[in-house]
Amino acid sequence: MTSPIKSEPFVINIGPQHPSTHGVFRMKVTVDGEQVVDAEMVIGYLHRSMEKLAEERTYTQNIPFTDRTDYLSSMSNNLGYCLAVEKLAGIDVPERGQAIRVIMAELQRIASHFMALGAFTNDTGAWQTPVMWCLREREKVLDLFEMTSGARLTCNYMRIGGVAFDIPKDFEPATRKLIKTLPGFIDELEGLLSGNEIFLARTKNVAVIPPDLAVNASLAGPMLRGSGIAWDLRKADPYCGYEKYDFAIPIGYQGDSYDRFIVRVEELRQSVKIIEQALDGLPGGPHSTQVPLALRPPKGEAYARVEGPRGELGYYVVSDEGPSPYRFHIRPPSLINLSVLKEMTVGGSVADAIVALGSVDIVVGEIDR
Amino acid sequence: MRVQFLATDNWYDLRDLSNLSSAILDGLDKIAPQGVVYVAAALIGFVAAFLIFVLPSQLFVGVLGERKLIGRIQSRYGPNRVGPYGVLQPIADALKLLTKESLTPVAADRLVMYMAPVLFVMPAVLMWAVIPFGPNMIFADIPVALVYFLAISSLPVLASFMAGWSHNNKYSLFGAMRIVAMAISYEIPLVLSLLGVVVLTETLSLQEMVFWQDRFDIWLFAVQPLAMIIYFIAVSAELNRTPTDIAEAESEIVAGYLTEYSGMKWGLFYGMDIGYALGAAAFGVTVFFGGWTLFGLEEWVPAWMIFVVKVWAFYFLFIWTRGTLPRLRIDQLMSFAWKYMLPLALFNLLIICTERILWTDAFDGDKPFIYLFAIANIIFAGLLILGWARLLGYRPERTQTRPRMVQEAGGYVPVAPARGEGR
Amino acid sequence: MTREWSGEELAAAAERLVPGSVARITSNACYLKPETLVQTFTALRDDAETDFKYLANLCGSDYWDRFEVVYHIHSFDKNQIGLFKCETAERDEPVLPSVVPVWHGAWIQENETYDMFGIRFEGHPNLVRMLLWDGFPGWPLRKDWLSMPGGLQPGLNEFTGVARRQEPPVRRYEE
Amino acid sequence: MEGVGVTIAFWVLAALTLIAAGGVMVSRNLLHAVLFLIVTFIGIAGFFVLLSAAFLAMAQIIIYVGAIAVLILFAILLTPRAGRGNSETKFALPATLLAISLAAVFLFVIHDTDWEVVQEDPSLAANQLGEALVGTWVVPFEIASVLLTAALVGAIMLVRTPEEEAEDALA
Repeated sequence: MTSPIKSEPFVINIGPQHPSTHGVFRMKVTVDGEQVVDAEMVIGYLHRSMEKLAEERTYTQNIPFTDRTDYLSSMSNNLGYCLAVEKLAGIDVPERGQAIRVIMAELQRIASHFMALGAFTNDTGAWQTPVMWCLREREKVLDLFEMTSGARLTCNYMRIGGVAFDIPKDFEPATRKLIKTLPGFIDELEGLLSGNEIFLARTKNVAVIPPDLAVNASLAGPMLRGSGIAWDLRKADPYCGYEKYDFAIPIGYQGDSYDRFIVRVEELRQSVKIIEQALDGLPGGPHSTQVPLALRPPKGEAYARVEGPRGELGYYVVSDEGPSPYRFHIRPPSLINLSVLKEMTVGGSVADAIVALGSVDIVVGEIDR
Repeated sequence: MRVQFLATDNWYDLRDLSNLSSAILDGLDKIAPQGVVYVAAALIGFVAAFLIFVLPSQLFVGVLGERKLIGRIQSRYGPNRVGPYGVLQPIADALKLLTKESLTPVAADRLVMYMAPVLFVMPAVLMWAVIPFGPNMIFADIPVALVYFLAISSLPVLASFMAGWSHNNKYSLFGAMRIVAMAISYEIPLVLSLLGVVVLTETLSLQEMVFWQDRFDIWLFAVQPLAMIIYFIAVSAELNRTPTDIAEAESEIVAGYLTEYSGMKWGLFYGMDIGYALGAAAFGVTVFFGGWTLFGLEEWVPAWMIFVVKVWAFYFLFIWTRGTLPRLRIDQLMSFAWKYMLPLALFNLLIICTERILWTDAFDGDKPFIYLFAIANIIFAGLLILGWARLLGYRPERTQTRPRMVQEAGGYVPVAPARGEGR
Repeated sequence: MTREWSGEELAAAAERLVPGSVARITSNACYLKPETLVQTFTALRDDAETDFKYLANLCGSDYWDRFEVVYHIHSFDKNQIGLFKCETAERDEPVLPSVVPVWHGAWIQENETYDMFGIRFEGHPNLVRMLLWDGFPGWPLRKDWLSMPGGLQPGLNEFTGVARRQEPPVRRYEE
Repeated sequence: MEGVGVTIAFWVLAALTLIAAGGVMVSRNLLHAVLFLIVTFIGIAGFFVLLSAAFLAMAQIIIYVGAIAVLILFAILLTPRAGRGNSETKFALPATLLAISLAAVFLFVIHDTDWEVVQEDPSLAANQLGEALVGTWVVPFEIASVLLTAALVGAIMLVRTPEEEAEDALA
């Protein structure tokens, strides 16, 4: 019997400089013909060691660091850190501050999901049309951030004990106008893509993650909910008054890239609902409690978790009564969601590996910290 | 053939440019030695077909028009900085590409790498020899024009493969392998769909097909909608435009077989891609959309104007699909070609042959029955497309496009058993 | 609301499942012995009452005289979170058991902890430096690794600041 | 087709084809050999055009250049030692002697027989070719297609991987 056609596998670098790795992230893929045999990621290109730097700075000086880890959702990062320090120091935040924090976190989730959806459709090959539409809507959200915090991307808006300054007068009408137009656009985006046969063919049954693997591999956020696990920190462990708002958690069916896409699209709608309820019941009063700049929380440790756009964003802060934290650790959802990269990509084709990576929605700033 | 309104044969009658060219050639024939007239005829043909029509429409429709229209699809302006409304953008692009340094990787196969763009351009020019622009405005009315077009359209695949192979770069090798595999599997449905047209019009020459459509006052895409759809998909696969642009899928294999090219070598590939798209559009218009005729309008308006507008309209289809559709995977494309397009093309051929025999024997070729066949074919096309898809397991109603909503946070929520597992 | 277990409850659950596995207890955390770590965590994960199926966070920390690895583990159905720790006084070659057999997702966080602290996790499929390049001398997040004065200039492969190295203001962390 | 242009074209094409054929044998790199082969196919298509058999010329380009050359490329890519050159072998001398003797035999035969020259222009239209294929020569046409299908199925059977064969055992 003649030997079958044997093509030896070779390694290609979907390297740091590649149009669809969402930043400086390198994936070494061993390919046998068109099929992926092994995938291994090489990270660390953007490593600034925030955790070491944070030990040299005071608690308030660390807030800008949290903007720069996950530069697509700076509000959620600030919120997570401030909650951790408030839990450590036992500071409580006034009602208005908490409501503003909820509004900002949900607006940030909308902006980050727009970027995620756009980049994901770009990976499946739709020639930048959906990503342009999503970015056009994201600009409106960024204008709101610029109006309140002065910056579009790294807002540095939250402080320990509340928010830096109160929301300006014309923030509320602008947000209400945005909330009226957003659901229409979300339906249009869903119409363009969710029913599209080619998009379905490219994303259905691609990178399927069974529910038990999802839990065991400590995935989080849309990755977890895509596999059918109804876990959302805003419902399970409500912070900043989330128990006051009613919204639902979208969960997928079989945990493939398509489920993660429709979960993210549905989360956009839920965020719009939350913002609407938060804006209606916006209480008066101070926007933050006075906290001394040289804050010295009592000795001890605290771990606070926030439902960021990419999943459970945890901050573990240990204090030794010094002005700066003794130990500062960020739980990076993007990095831990990548622990199943090999299980997702092996067996599929190179095109599927790219779509799988896109469905994880990584931000390299958060992976490398 | 309808005689042109107030048809005068003197050279300044721009409605039929063949008078002008024959006047020049006759003048030259008197003064020049024996062989020079042939060379002059070839030059005039090249200048008229390629330099006057193809190159400008490549630049303005292909580069500028496409970028502006895709910009509009993506809710942004296309290029509007260079010149009024960005009109000079293509010229700026061309100059930029000309002045850019074209690199050659050390380990590349230099000879093959330099030859590839040349071999890619040559068929793009040859393709325009058989396309009729007007009643007698055709460069070479050879009786086998259709087969000539198919032969020429299989050459650029080789040039792309040479380009991909010679770069000695993994991404290029991927692109080369993909384009060759896809070109072979999409050539067969293309040939079969055109075969249906040949069976009906009993000729291989494009000019004859245009006269046939003019004589029976019906466009062939109405008579054979299925052939038209298969032609469009097969040609967009041959030219690897989205949704089938996997040879240079920028999100996976950076730029496929064009990764190592820069400067004018890449420019040639980019320009001639658009040239082939225009060629395929011109061919599609001639075969399926009645070439330069518009039910008698060609007596007043110059025929070649009608033809040019139709080509740009057909080219818009390519721009439209490129702006909206995502990209298919290589194995999906292969199975789509062999399991879906090929059977449909064979069914289409079967229907057309039976109609052909019915038409010539039972109704001895009179006109109204063509319209009857057209309606029947449109129904057949619809039935075939949907029926064959469902046979292959295409159940669109099974895919849930909305996630399940849960109020309480908790562990795994098992999926309620759906009616049956769709594909 | 997520119920945070206190140290005693955690220790009671651990003792109940694997007797003799608890090293010591603090107000909100329970220290486990390294020898029976994997066995305890497997029991905690599979036990119906604790149901700690989800490893939320795993990170190391350096308390001058000892290294500590912190495990925040979580249960979805019972919505409760527990804080376990495992410590080793070894300074030069700290070795702790890896929990990858219990939770698959731990491999990435253990790689990072090894990269930052130099804590070797035996039983780990491929313990390798992830964030920093392989030739990086030293473990950056250790307290005695100076980041500012005289620390390593990035890019150079040997310490330039070794000659000008002074002792840092010593801040002992008393229990 | 007569006239001085045609004879010039004939000699140019003949030279081109011969050089390309030589190139196929001589070139070190296997891919260059295939490219030279493609040039020979195009040269032969040119001869068909000169003989005013237009349909045959186009068919030649589609079949040989479009499909068979590409299949040869695939064959080269998939065989493991694709990049090997035509290295020297000790059979070089005997091979050239054999080639020369064969050429001599061909030349003598061509020179010796008196070709019966057809006077009128044999313009072979496509539909005549079609009718001939399906009319008078339908039997060889069908046998050829059956043979090709058998060859195709045989090729697939040869290259099956062990797992696929195992499946047969189960079925």
